[in-house]
Amino acid sequence: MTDVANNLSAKFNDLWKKIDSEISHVDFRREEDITKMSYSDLLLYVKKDNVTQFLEKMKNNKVLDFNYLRCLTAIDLQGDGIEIVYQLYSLKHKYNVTIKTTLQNDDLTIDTITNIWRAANWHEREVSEMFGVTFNNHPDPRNLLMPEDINDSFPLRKSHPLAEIEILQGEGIDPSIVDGENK
Amino acid sequence: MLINLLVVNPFLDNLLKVLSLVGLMTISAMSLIYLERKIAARFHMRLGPTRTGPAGLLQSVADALKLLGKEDIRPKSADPWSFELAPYFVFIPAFMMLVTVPFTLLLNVQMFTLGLLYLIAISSVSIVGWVMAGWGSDNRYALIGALRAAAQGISYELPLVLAVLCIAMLSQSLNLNVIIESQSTLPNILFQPFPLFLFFTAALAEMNRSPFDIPVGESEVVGGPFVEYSGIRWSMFFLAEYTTLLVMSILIVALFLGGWAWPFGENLGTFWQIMLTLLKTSFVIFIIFWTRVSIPRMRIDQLMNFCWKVLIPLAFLQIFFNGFILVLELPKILLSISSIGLLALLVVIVNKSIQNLNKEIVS
Amino acid sequence: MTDIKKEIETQEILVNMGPQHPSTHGVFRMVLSIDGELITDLTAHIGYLHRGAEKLCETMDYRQGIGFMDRTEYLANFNAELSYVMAVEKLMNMEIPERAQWIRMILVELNRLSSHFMFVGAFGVDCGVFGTPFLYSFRERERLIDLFEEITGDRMMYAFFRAGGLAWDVPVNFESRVEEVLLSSEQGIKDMDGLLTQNEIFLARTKQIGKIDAIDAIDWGMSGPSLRASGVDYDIRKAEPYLFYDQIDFDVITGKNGDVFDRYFVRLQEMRESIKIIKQCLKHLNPGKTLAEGASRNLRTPPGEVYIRTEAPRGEYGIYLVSNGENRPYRLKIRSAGFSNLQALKDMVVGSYIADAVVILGSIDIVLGEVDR
Amino acid sequence: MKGILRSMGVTFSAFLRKPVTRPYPDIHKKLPETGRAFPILLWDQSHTEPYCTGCHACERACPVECMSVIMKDNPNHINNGGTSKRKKIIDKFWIDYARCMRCNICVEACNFEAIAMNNTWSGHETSVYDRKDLIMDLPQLLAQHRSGNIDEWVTS
Repeated sequence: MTDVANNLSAKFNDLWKKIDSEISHVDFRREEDITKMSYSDLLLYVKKDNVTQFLEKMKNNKVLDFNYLRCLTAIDLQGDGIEIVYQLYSLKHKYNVTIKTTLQNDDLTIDTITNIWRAANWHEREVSEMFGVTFNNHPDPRNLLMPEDINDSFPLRKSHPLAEIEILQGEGIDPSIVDGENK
Repeated sequence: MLINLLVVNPFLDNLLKVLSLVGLMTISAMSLIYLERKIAARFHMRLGPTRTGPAGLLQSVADALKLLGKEDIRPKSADPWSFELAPYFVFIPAFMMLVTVPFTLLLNVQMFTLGLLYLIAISSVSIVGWVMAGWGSDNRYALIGALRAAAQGISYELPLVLAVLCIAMLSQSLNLNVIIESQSTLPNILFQPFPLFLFFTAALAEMNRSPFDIPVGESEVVGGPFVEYSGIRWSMFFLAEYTTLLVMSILIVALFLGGWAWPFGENLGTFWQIMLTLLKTSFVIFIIFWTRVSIPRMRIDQLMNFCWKVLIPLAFLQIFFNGFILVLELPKILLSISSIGLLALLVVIVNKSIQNLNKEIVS
Repeated sequence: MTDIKKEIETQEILVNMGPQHPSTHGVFRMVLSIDGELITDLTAHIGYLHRGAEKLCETMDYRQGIGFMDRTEYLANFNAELSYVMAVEKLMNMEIPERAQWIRMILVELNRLSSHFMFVGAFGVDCGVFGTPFLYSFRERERLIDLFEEITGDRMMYAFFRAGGLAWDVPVNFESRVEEVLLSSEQGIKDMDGLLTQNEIFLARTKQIGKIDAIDAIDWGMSGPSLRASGVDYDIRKAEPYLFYDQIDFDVITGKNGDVFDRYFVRLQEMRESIKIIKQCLKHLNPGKTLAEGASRNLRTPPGEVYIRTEAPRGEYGIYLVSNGENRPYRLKIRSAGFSNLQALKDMVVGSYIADAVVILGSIDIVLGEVDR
Repeated sequence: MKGILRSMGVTFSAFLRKPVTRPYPDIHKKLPETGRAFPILLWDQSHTEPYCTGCHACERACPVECMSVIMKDNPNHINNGGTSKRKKIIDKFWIDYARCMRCNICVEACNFEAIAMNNTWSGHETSVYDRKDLIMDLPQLLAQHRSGNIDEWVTS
């Protein structure tokens, strides 16, 4: 186990050094806690204001060449705001990196990255309707999965309750139908 | 008494014949539907209908009863006149085509001297019905389907006529019985394989059957002009479709395969003539079913290109060769050679165009 | 001479294709604006099958979630289960018995076969063959599903993988049954190949249609065979091997043009590769345990997060799992391949004919359960 | 043209092969012994009572909440003059077959091996006119194993 962890951290260190040297003028930091590290992915935290700039550099830099946006999603941290997670991949160098940025609850807006990767389009729409995050300058900010008239509830937030389902069996049902002995 | 009446009264005689034709049309359409389901099932390695009657024989009857019992729905926004009348415009021409079809030498409703011309003329009337159905339904799929049907029907009328023309040149007549009699020793397929291909393709397109079922393509326009029809009106379209299938197959048999004459000559009894016609027709129909289960649908622009750029020029070439050979009274083997040459040319053209598709890929 | 190229004034009409349409492969709706037969614009509407699988899984413990993975990707259930189960195992840092791994690999590849059979059949019908490819491929898929039923007890919703291994061991005659099924699958592939691949009309319908080049495909985040058809050599089984894919010899099939034909042909060839993989896996199958030691019934993962991606038949099936130390996921994100592939549809369809739209949609092989989740 | 002929050859060879489908309601496919239909309860023949003690384990493990369990004191317990060692026993049990997703988790959760997935009764042919008819109660759940009409694989 320790071997694997050491190998991983060595791999991450290489990538980290590369990113660190290539991208300047942007404030970002690395997640140092190895238990929180995602499997074979380096985890970076970027300030919200810098995230578009940072991602653009990650994509357009010739050395890094992160040209593939795997996934874009969000995590509701309840009191601590909402985390937006970007998973990038470099098809050329086979690097993975996970980038996170935190939005405070009083300001749930962030710039869109659809102009960097078109793949972000539907992912951002999904995050927007499910978490109530507004993506500035998004080309098509309609609801994606939910009906178009639902704009005030955000199902994937932790505060959103799961709908009560009606349990038909058990004591809740007319015993004359259920109870075999009375039949 | 009855026979006397029939002989003296041509009106009653014809009425009886027409009524029996209606019966024939219904029965043949129903059995064709059953056969198509059974044969397609075997091509799919399925069993097909088995539950209604022995081996599912009554399936078509059950379907017909179900369709009769269904409510005849008309969409609110449909154009009532064209919606209601469209099935008749499709049904009646199909029925009228049966009138002059040559089952045997003697047993026909009416054998016209210009029977072939009549058939070709009548067969194109149904396009009006298709367009009416598409327009009247007030449905966009129906409209697209109807316009496709119109474009396709009008285009493929030409190769159909040209193929028929080749045969007419050969037998010097438009009377179907004369054409068949002229083939009593050797069928036309030996002299004119290319017009046979032409006629077969054009007939498939006329009938809107695969691979030319573009107007009704289920995966694209969901049934085309018939989207909004239900019950008896829809079954009229269906009946017309299968009647046309029957007529076109008999026509192919009559024009190219020697009808009831070849290979036993004209003196065969009526019963055996019917049997011979039926046998050859079943063979043609089987091939039509077979193509349906094997070949994908073409696209409308490819269809048009194929018709106008390939089939029609080649058809004109065939007519030119035929005229040349017949006027100069050259040996008949030259007809076969020219026709086979044209067929080979067609294959070369098709292969070339597919290769071009591949070439673009490499570049 | 008059100008024959003068444009006739036409009117664009909107055609609503779906949610009820025979060839939208589920409840997908696209609004096409057409000019004659040409498509000028497309708006895709999804979400008709949205069941909130992610939210549901956040309320259930890890084992209960497996059943829901089956129901998102319902044509490649084993692949979906595998991603989820691997995510939990990675968080737990679990050692999986070797036999379980090999069986997983065989099942996943068999599932890829059955899923691709489904694709080829449905695609043939989209092209307009009257049911034949569909029936031929279902003939083979049926045999595969019979085998799955013998192993797991269910025909579609297997719920067979567990964090730590398998729910139970496979039947005794597993190997001979797999070989039997592979033999018939080979015949099925041969049939489909003969029926479609060289047919001139099929070629005319599929070549040079719905082209998307490598750069666009990567930009749209496409994955799986749809991406490889554009010539990108990216297969997660090779790029980041999981299970024992690094011990197995197989080729990554790529296309050249990224047109509809390539997407079809890549899948057809991939089926042959799958058979090759399974045959190699069978040789490694030794008796042993199928469930890990520490796999207790109610798992509690340490806090942490993990993003697992596996190569499902439609492409990258990713599970992003965030745990806060409870026995259930804190946040579960399913990154489905169909979702990203479907985005690129507009690029491919605009400018082609109505008939092509159907074929192009068929060629990217979406499963709406996976797109909507 | 060659390709079209090849396709037609493939379909024709299929035409000559034997059909693979069965006339379904007449001929049923034999279900495999691992077959997994709906859950049923097992009957302890030696003590003439169900194995189930009503411990709620399956109810809690069920992802779709299709089960309801009520337990009671066992009248057949040794202390009460009976033969059984079970202190508690199942009083009422309902499974809503319409809601059950046949995931096998209840079987894995059960500590007494009292519940099993049926493999004789073809669950896919269940059809009723009222959805409430799919809610099975205790006698219905026990009936099959009590009459001994079950395959060995289920209980082993």
